[in-house]
Amino acid sequence: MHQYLYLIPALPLLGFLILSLAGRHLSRSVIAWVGAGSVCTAALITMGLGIGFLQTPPANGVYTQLLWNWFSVNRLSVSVSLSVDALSLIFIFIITFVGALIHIYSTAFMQNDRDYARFFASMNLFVCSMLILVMADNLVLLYLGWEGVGLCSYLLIGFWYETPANCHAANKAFFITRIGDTAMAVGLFFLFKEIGTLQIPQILIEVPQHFANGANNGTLIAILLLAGGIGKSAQLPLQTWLPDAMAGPSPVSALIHAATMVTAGVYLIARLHVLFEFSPLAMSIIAVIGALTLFMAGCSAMVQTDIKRILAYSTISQIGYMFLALGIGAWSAAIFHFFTHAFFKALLFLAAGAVIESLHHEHNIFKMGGLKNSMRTVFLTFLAGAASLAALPLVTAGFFSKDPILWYAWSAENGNAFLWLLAIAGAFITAFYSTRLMLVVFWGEMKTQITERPGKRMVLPLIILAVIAVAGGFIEWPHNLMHLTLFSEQVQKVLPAVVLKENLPSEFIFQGIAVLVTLGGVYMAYVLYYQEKVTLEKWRQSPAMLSIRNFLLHGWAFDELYDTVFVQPFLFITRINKKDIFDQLYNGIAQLNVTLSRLLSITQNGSLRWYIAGVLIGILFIITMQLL
Amino acid sequence: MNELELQALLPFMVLAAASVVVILLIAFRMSHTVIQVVGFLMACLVIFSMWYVKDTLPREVPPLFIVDGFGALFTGIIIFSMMVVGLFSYIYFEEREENPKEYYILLFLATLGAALLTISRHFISLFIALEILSVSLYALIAYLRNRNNAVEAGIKYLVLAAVSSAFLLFGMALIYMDTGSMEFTAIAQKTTSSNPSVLFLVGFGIMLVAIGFKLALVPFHFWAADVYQGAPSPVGAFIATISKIGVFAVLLRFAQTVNLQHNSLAIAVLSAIAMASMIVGNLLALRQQNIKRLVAYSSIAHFGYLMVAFLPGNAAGLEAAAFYLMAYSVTLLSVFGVITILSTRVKDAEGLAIYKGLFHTRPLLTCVLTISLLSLAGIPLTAGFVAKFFILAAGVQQQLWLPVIVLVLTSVIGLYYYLRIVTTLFSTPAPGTNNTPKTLHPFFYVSTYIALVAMTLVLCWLGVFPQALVDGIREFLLIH
Amino acid sequence: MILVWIIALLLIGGLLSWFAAQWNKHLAKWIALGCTVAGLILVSWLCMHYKDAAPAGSTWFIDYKTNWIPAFGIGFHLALDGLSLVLLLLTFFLGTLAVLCSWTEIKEKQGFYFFNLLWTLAGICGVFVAMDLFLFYFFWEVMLVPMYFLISIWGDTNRRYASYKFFIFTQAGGLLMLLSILALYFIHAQQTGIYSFDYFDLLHTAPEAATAKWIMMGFLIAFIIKLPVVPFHNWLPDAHSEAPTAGSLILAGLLLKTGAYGIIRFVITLFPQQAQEIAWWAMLFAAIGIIYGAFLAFAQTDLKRLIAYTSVSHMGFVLLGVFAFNEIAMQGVVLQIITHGISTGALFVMAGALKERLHTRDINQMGGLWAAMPTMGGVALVFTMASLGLPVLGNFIAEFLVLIGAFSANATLTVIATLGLIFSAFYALRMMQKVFFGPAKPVSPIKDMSAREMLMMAALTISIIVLGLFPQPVMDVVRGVVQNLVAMKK
Amino acid sequence: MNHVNAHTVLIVAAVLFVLGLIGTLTRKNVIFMLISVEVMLNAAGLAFVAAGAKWQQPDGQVMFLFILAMAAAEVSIGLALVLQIQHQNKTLDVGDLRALRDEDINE
Amino acid sequence: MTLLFYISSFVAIIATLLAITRYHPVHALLYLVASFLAAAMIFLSLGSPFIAVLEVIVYAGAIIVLFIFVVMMLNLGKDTAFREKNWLQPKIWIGPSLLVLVLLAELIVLLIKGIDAPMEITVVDPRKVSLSLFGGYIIALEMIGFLLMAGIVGAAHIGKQKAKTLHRFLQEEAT
Repeated sequence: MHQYLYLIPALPLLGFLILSLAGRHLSRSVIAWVGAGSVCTAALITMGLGIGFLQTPPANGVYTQLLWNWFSVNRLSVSVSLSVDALSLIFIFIITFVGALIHIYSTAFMQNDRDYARFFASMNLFVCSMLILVMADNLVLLYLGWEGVGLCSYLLIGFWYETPANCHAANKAFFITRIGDTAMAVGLFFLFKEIGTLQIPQILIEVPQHFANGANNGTLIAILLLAGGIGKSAQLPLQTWLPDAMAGPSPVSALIHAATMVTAGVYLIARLHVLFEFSPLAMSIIAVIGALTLFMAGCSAMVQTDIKRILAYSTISQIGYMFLALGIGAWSAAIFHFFTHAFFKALLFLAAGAVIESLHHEHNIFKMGGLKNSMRTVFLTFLAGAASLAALPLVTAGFFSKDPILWYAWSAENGNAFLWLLAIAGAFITAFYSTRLMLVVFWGEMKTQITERPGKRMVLPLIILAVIAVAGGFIEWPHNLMHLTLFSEQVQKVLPAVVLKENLPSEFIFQGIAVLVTLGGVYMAYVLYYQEKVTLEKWRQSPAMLSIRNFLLHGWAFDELYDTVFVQPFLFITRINKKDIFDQLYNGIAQLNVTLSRLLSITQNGSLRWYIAGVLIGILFIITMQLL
Repeated sequence: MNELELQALLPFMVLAAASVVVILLIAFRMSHTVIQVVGFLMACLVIFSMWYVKDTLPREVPPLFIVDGFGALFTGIIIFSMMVVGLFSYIYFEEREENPKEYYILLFLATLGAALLTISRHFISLFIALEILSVSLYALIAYLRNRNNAVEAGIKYLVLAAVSSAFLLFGMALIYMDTGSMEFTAIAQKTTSSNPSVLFLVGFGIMLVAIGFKLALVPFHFWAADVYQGAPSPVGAFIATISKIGVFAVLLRFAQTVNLQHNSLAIAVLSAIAMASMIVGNLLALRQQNIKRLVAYSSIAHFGYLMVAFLPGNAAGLEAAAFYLMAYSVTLLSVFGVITILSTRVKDAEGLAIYKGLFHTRPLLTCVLTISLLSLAGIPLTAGFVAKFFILAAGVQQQLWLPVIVLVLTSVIGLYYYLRIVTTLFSTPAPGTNNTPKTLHPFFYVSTYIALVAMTLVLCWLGVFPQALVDGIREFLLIH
Repeated sequence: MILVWIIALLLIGGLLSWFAAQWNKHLAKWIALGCTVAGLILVSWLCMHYKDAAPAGSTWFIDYKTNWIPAFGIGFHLALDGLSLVLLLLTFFLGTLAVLCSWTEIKEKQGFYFFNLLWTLAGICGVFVAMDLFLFYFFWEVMLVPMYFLISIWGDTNRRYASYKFFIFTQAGGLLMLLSILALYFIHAQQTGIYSFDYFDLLHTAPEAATAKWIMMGFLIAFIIKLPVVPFHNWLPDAHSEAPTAGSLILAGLLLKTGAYGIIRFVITLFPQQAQEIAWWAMLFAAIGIIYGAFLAFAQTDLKRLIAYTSVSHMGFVLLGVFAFNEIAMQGVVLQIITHGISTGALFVMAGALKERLHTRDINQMGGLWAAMPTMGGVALVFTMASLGLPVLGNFIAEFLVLIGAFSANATLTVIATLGLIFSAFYALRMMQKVFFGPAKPVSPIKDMSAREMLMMAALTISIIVLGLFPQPVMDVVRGVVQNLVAMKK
Repeated sequence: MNHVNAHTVLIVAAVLFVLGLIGTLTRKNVIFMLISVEVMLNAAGLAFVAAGAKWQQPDGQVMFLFILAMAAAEVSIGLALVLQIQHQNKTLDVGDLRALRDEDINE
Repeated sequence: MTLLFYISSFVAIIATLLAITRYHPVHALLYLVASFLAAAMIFLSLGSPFIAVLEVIVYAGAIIVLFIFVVMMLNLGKDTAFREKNWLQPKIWIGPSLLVLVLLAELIVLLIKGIDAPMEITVVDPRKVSLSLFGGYIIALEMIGFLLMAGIVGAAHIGKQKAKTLHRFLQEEAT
C-alpha cells in the first residue's frame, strides 16, 4: 500500500496543475469533478492506508518513501521523502476526509462564482501542501509545506480581491504568520548548527544526547520553533490575523482556518515533542500561552455579532485548549481535541456558510433569527456542532475531548490550579457563547427573508460531519468511566503518555465541576438571550459595560496596539526615507563639484591683466617653494 | 660642421625649405589648391627624408642640436599632426574671406619651430625655436583678423607669450650664470656633481613659467580657453597638439639630461602643478557649453596627466608619455577635424547646441567624435585607455600615490562632461538644426573624411593592439 | 578556443546587426536572436560535456592563453571553470530573453540598439572568463559603455541622469580597481621579477599585510559598487528604472552578478587573509543592505524602482554568504546569483510588459489587473513569491543555504539578515496587491500576454521551479570551485 | 678695482625685470604693456650679458643679439595687432578686450 | 668701471621706473630710451662694447622708433594720457606691485643665498663675438632668419588695412 504514499499529495497537486493551467477553458462540471475528485481519491487512498496501518502496523510504526534527493551540500543533505506514522496518519485522515467533504460542499457553494477554477486550484494546492507538511520527514520539506499553506491561505482569504478589505486581511494573515515562520526558520538554522541534521527522526534521536535537561540552546530552539507554531495557530500574541481571515469564503474558513492549517502549530510541537520535553521552560510557556489564549479569545467570542467572527474566536480558543494540553504534556488529549474539533468546527463553519448563503450574505447574527423551522437540517446539524463545541456531557465528541484536558490541567505533572481555572472559565465561556449563537440565530422571530435553500451537495457533508461531531467522541472515554482508549493507544505509539501527580482527588469531582460549569454557561445564555432580554438592554445602557464590550469586541485591542507600536513606525520610516538619504549625499558631492567649477570659471573672465596676475601667482608659488 | 651633420638635419632643412617654397608659390600667384598640394608633398618629403636619415642616427650637431631617436619620434608626431592640420585648413580657409596663402608659410614655420625644439640641446636653440613657434603662432591665431575676436586672442597670446619668454630668458640667464654653459650636458656635468645650487633651481623655476605657459599648466593656463576659442579651428588643433608636443619634448630632454627628477624640490613643484592642472582643468570643463573652450580645458587636464608620466623620469615614464602624446594628438586632431567640418562659413561650430542629435544627421561624424571623446575619457577599446593605463602604471611603479589618486578621481569628474557631449550627440535633434553637408571642393571633403575615419580606426586599433606602437616607441627611444 | 568563439560570436553579431539594420530593420532582430541562441546552444553543449573536457584533478575545464601585449606581460587568457560555466549559461539565457523582450519595444535605431545589446553581453561573457587581470578590467569597461548607450538613448524620461550616474559610479570603482591591479602587478614583479597580469601568477603574490589590505580594498570597492552594497547602491535604482526593459533585465540579471563574481573570483582568492579580517564588516553591511533595501522597496511607488530596490536587498544575501566562508553558504551564493537573475529579470520583463500596455510605471495608477490579465497575474504571483523566498522556487534554496551557512559563521548578523524575509514579504505583497488586486481601475481594455511573452515567461517560470526542486545539478557543477574557495580559509 | 659682484648685476637685472612686470600688470593700454615687456626682455638680456661677462664667454652677448632680434619680430607683430585693435574697436584699452571669456552657464 | 656700473644701473632703474609710470606714451618712450642708454652703459661697464652699441642702435634706435611711429599713427596724445591718468589709481596698482615686490624680495634673498663670486671684468671684444656667432652658432643665426621671416610675414598679413569690405558671407553678421 505504502508505495502509493506519494499519490496522496500528488493527486491534489495534479488537480491544481490542471486547474491552474487549463482552468479557464474547462466547463464548471469538469472543474468540479477535477477539484473535488482529486481530494476524494486522496481521501480514499488515505482510508486504505489507514486500514492497512491498523491491521498490519509497519515494523517501526512508520511508512517512509524517498522520492528524490533534493539537495546536499557537505553535511547538509535534504531529500524529498514522505513518512507516515500514527500521528501524521491522523492528520492526513482529517485533511483528506474533511477536505473532501468541504470540497464537495464547495462545488455547490461556489457554484455562481466567476473564478470557480481558481478557487479549486487554490484549494487543491492547499490540500497538497498541507499533506506535505504533515508527511514531511525532514524539517525543510515541512517548512515547504508550511509556507505553501500560508500562500494558499493568503490566496483564499483574498479570493474576492476586488474589495480592498479582503486583500488587507489576506496580507495581514500572511505577514503575521510570516513573522512566526521567520522565527521558525531561525530555529531551523540554530537546530542545524547544534545538531547538524534536519531529518526529523535523527533529531528525535539526537536531541536527548545533545541537550541536557533544559540546556539554554535547546530552550531557545524550542521557543523559536514554538513562535512558528504560534503564528500559524493564531495563538497569543500572534492571533490577530485569524478573525480578519474570515473574509474568505466559508469553505475556506472551514478547511483552512478551522480544521487543518491553524492546527499545524499543534502538529509541529507534537512532532518535535522530544525537543520540547527537554526544556520545561518552553513547555510551561506553551501551557500558559494556551490557557491565556483560550480565555481571552473566548471572552471576545462572547460579544461578537458577526457569525463567522464568533466561530473564528472560538477556534482560537479551542486551539488554545490544544496548546494547553500540549504544554502540560497531555499529548494524546491535545491530538484528540484536534481530531474532534476539526469535525465540529468544520461543521459549524459550513452550516454558518449555508445560513449566510441563504440570507444573501448576511453576517450579523442579530439580523438573523427564527431559522429553527425554516431551515430544519441546517438547524439540526448546527445544533450538533454547537453542542459539541459547548461540550455537553456524554452526548458530544467535544465533551470527550475537552474533559481530559480540563482534568490534566490540574492533575498532570506540570499542570496547576491557575491553568485549571482558566480552562474551566474557558469551558463556561464556550458554553455561553455557543448557546448564545444558537438562540440568536435559530430562535426568536425571523428578521431576514431566506432567498435560496442549500442544495443536496451542501447538506450531505453537513450531515456526515454532524454525525461524527456527536458520535466521534465515543472512541475515547475518560479513564474513570468505561476505560476505552482506541485513539490514545494509537497516538501513544508516537507520543509519550501523560504523567500524573501523586495522590490526586477523584477525577469525578473535576468532571462534575466541568459539567456544572458548562450547564451554567448554557443556562446563563438562555436567561440573557431568551428569557429576559431586558437585563441585556440594561447593560447595553451602562457605559462601563459598553466599553468592556467594545474592548472585547475588538479582541482586547491587540490590533490597535500593534498598529501603534509596529505598523505606524515602519510606515513612517519608509515614508520619510522614500528618497534614499544616500542619494542626497551623492547629489551633494555633485553639487560641490558644480560649485567649484562655477567659482573657477569666474577666474576665466577674459581680462588679460588678470591672466598675467595668474602668471605672477604661479612664479610666486614656485619661488616660495624654493625658499622653503 | 660636416656633411654628415647636415644630412642629419636634412628633414628640418626640408621643412624650412617648405616655407620658402610656399613663398615662391605665392610669388608666382599659384592657387590655394596648388599650395595645399605642394605643402602636402613637402610634408611627405620630410617624412621620407627622416626615414632616409634614420639609420645614421643618432648624430650630434654641436653645439646646438642632437638628432636622436627621441627627436625623430617627436618630430614624426609633429609632422604627422601638421599634415592633418593642413588638410583641415584647406576646407576651413577656402570659404573664409581671408586670402589663405600666407597661412601656409606660417604653418610651416611654426612646425619648424616645434620640430627644432625636439632636437635642441642648447638654450640658444631652445629659445630661438620656441620663438619661431610662438611668433608664427601670434600671426596664425590672429589670422582671420576680422572675425570671432581673432585679434583679441592674438594680443592676449602675444603679451602672455612675451612675458613668459622674458621669464624663460631670465631663468636661462641665471642657470648660465651658475653653470657657465648653456648646453644641457655641460649643465648636467656641473650640477650632478653636487646637488644643484640655489641659482640653478631658481633659474629652472623661472624657466618653468614659460614651459607651463606653453603647455597651459595651472596656473599659467588662463590663455588657453580664450585662444582656442578665438583662433581658427585648425590653428586651435595646431596649438593643442604640435606646439605642446614640441615644448614637452624639450622639457623631457632637459629633465632627462640634468636628471631633474632626482631633485625632490623640483618633483614637489612639478607634482603640485600637475595635480592643480588635473583638478582645475576638469572642473573648468565641467559646465562648459562651448566645445572649443571645453577642449581647451580638457587639454589642460590632459597635460596634467602627462606630467604624472613625466614625474618618474624613467624609461617607463618616457614611453608612457610618448604613447600618451600620440594617442592624445590623434584624438584631438579628429575632434578638431569634426569641428572644422561642421563649421559653417559664418561661424565655427562651437556651441554645443549645434551638436544636438547629430547622430541622426551625420552618423559618421558622430561616431568619430564619440570615439574620440571616449578615448579622451580613457575608455577601453580606444587608445586613450591604454595611454592612461601606461601613465598609471608609470605612476604606480614609482609609488607617486598622491598624483595617481588625483588622476583617478579627476578623470572620473572628467567622464561627466565627455558623456555630456556624447549624450547630446545621441539625443533627439532640436527642430530646425539641419547642418547640410558642404558642396564646395568635394575632393578635400572626401579626403578629410577619410583622414578622420582613418584616425578613428587607428584609435581603436591602438586601443586593442598597442603592442606594435609600444615596440616602435621603444625602438626609437633606444637610439641615443 | 571555444570561449573566444563565444565572445567573437557576439561581437561580430553586433556589428552585423548594426550594418544589416541599414537596409532592413527586421534583419537586425533576427541576427541578434540568432547569435544569442547560438551562444546558448554552445554553452549548453559545454554544460553537457564539461566533465570530459576537464583535465584530471583541475577545476578548470577549458584554458586558452595567448600573448596580447607582451611588453607589459599582458596575455589574452580565457579559462572556464564551473562557476564561469554556470554564469555563462545564465548570460546567454537572459541574453536571449533580452533580445526577445526588445522585439517590439524598440522602435528606432534598432541596429545600433542590438549592437549595444550584444556588445554588453560580450563584455559580460568576457568578464566571466577572463583570467588576465588587465583583460578582466578591459572587459569590465567594455560591458559598461554599450550599457550606457542603452540607457541614455533608449531609456525613459530621466535617462540622462540615470546613465551618467550609472557610468560614473561604476567607472570610479573600476579605476580604483585598476590601481589595485597595477599595485599587485608591480609587487608581484618585485617579488618574482616576472611582469605578468596573469591571474594564476598573481595568485602566488603575497604582499605584506598592510599593503594587501589596501589593494584588496581597491578591488572590493569596485565590486561592491557593482553588486551593489549599501551605501554604494544609488546608481542602481535610477539605472534600472530608466533603462529599457532589456536593459533592466541585463542590469539586474547579469551586471550585478559580475560584482558578485568578482568578489568570489578575485577578492577571496587573491587576499584570503585580509578577506577574513573584514568578514565581520562585510556581513554587517550585507545585513544592513538587506534590511535597507527592503525598506526602500516598500516605500517606492514606481514599479521598476521597487523591483530595483529588491535587488539591493537580495544582493545582500550574496555578500553575506560569500563572507561566511563555508561551503553551504557559498553554494547558496551561487544559486542566489542564478535565481535572482531569473526572478528579478522576470519581474522586470513583467514591468516592461505592463508599461507597454499602461504607459506608466506608477503602481498607484494600476490595480485590479488580475481580472484583465489573469495569466500575467499568475506569473507575477510566482515571481513575487520567488522574491520573498517561497519554497519550491529557486530563491528559497539559495537564501536558505546562504542563511543556514552564514548562521554557523555569525549568528547575530544572520538573524538580522533573516528579518529581511519578513520585510521582503511586505514589499512583495504590497506590489502584488497594488498591481493585480484591489478594485479594477478604469483603463482601456488591455490584452493578456502575447505568445512571445508567454514563451519568455514560461521559460523563466519553468527554470525557476526546476531550480527550486532539482538544484543539485547546478551544485555539482560548481562543487569543485566552491570547495577550493572554502579551502582558502585554512 | 675693476670688478663687479655677480649678485649686484643680477639684482639690478631682477629689479629692472620686476619693474617691467609691474608695468605689464598695472598698465591698461596695450602699447604700455608692450613697452613693459620690452623692459623685461632687456633685463633678461642684461642678465645674460652679465653671465657672459662672468665666464668671459661671448655666448652671453650672442644670446643678447638673438633676444634683440626676437624682440624686434615680436614688437612688429604686436604693433600690427595694436593697429588692428585700434582699427576695430577704436581703443587700446585691454579692459575692453573681454569678448572671449566664460559666460555664466546655468544648467 | 665699477663706479660707472653703479651709476648707470641707478639711472637705468630710475628711468625705467619713470617709463612705466608715465601717462603720456611719448614721455614713457623717451624715458625708456633713457633707460636703454643707461643699460648700454652697463654693458660697457661689463666689458661688452659691441652689445652696448647694438643696444643703442637697435633697441633705442629701431624698436623705440617703431613704437613712436605707431603712437604717431594712432595719434595717441592727451586723451590717452588722460584716460591712463584716471585709470592708474593707487588701488589699481598697489596690489600687483606689492605682490611683485614680494617676488623681488624673494628673488634677492635667493640670489644672496647663492655663492657670490666677484667677476673680473675683461673686455670680450666684437671679434670673439662674431667668431662664435658665425662659427658654432651659425645655425642659430639661420634660425633667427626664419624667426624674422615669420615676424615679417605675420606683421604684413595682420597689419594689412583692407578697406572694410566684409566677406560676402558675413554681410548679415555685419549688419
